[in-house]
Amino acid sequence: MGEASVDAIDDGTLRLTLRGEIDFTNAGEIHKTIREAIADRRPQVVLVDLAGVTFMDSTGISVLVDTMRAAAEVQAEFRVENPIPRLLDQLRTTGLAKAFGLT
Amino acid sequence: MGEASVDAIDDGTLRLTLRGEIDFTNAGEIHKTIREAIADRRPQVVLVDLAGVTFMDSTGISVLVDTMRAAAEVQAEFRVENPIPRLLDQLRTTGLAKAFGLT
Amino acid sequence: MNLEFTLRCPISADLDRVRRLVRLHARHSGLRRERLDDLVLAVNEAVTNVLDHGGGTGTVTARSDREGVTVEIVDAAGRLTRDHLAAARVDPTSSHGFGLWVIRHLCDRIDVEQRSEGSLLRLHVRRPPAAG
Amino acid sequence: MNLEFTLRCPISADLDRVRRLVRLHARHSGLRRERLDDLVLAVNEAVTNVLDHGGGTGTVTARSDREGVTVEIVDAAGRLTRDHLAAARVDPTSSHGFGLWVIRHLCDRIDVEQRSEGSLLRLHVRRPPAAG
Ligand SMILES: Nc1ncnc2c1ncn2[C@@H]1O[C@H](COP(=O)(O)OP(=O)(O)O)[C@@H](O)[C@H]1O
Ligand SMILES: Nc1ncnc2c1ncn2[C@@H]1O[C@H](COP(=O)(O)OP(=O)(O)O)[C@@H](O)[C@H]1O
Repeated sequence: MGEASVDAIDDGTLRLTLRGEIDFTNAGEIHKTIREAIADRRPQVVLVDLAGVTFMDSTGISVLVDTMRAAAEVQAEFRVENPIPRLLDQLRTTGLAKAFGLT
Repeated sequence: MGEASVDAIDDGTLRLTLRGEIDFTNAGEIHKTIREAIADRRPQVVLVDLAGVTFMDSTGISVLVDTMRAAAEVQAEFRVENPIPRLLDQLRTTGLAKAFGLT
Repeated sequence: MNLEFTLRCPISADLDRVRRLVRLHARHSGLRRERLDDLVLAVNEAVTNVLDHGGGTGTVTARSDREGVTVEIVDAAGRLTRDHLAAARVDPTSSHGFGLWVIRHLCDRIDVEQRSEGSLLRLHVRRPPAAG
Repeated sequence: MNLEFTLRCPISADLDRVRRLVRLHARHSGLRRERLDDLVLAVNEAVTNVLDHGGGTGTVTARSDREGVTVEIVDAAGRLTRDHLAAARVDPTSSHGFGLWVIRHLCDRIDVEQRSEGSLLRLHVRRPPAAG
């Protein structure tokens, strides 16, 4: 269903691309992939691309919050990009859009 | 859902065109339309075109059997035409295809 | 596509709606083409009998399992019996009386039970083995 | 499109399947766009809680009526209470704990009952008035 892929870009940006439906059944795996990538690469910017995410529930959103925390731990900037309108609404409603660099 | 329209053709043929889904809820009305048309016009040939019929249950098939009977009462020839494959199967299974001029 | 789920609706004169719901359930349960049409027609005949010979009220419940789809038609009037089923035959010279025969012909297994809610007719159609 | 019908499936770890079935039912019951997504997400959160905090088994039952769609999520472990719902809040600084808040936010009416089968969470979403 859902998955995460990791691309490190030369200038110190770690790009995390999420895809599909993120829920309780796969959030743990995705969380682990992200945590490890941040610990390994110690980036200056963590960027999560949600363009390919068609569904995300509160478990998935918790992964984003934890990613923000992991980024802060290594003093990296954190940004979320390209949520579909439905997901942007969800992030706004939960008061997270701003902290994620979304307006 | 289902309906019947009646066309008399000059040469003594009564063409009955059925359409849609013919079941218990509309078979009575269709039956009445057909009976009246045959009584009024006293045709030499009664032809039922089923091309537009997407569903027909045993109530609908009973209407065809009764139409055959009504045709016989006025000494008219009786033929059924253009059933979709599914309906042709149904008419074969019930042993009616031959009596309806279908092979 | 092995979705085990149940769909239920009350019987009403809206036969078209019963057909649509049964089709919806059976398609999502993996029935296709002829087998899908077979089940929809069999249920249509059973519900027609509830409207025609029964109390006009009851329920239709469709269930899927590993083997296929089972639909139970409950007639609240409770007058349908095994004897009606056994007597079912097709007579091309008669203009009525083959609904039960059609049901017997189309389904892989049928059964009648008397319940407190009414007489229950259970129809079963097997799913073809999954391709691949 | 005023189809009164019921759909039921057992709870399992296959959340995706629950979402598909609820979407199927709700769409055929006349929910559209945001309201459809709202209901699917709310049910997803409730079933997630059964998997995460409950017994992992139970049932999901969707019903439609004139007003809209009602979905009942039964957790066989029976530990969900009204107090959990009342305590639900959203805390953006915490990385967990807003499933129940989301449910409360998305549904038009919610309710918790204790049944012999377990704790029952009932979610209701209204259908918009029919156009035309
Ligand atoms: N739900 C029912 N309740 C009572 N009797 C029934 C019911 N369904 C069928 N029957 C009986 O079985 C007979 C055969 O039914 P069927 O084969 O459907 O043909 P038809 O409806 O044209 O008579 C009916 O005439 C009726 O006596
Ligand atoms: N089905 C359930 N059975 C028992 N407790 C539950 C159930 N659902 C929710 N709860 C309780 O309500 C709390 C809040 O749940 P929720 O808002 O979904 O957030 P989270 O699941 O992230 O803790 C849970 O931590 C749990 O204590």
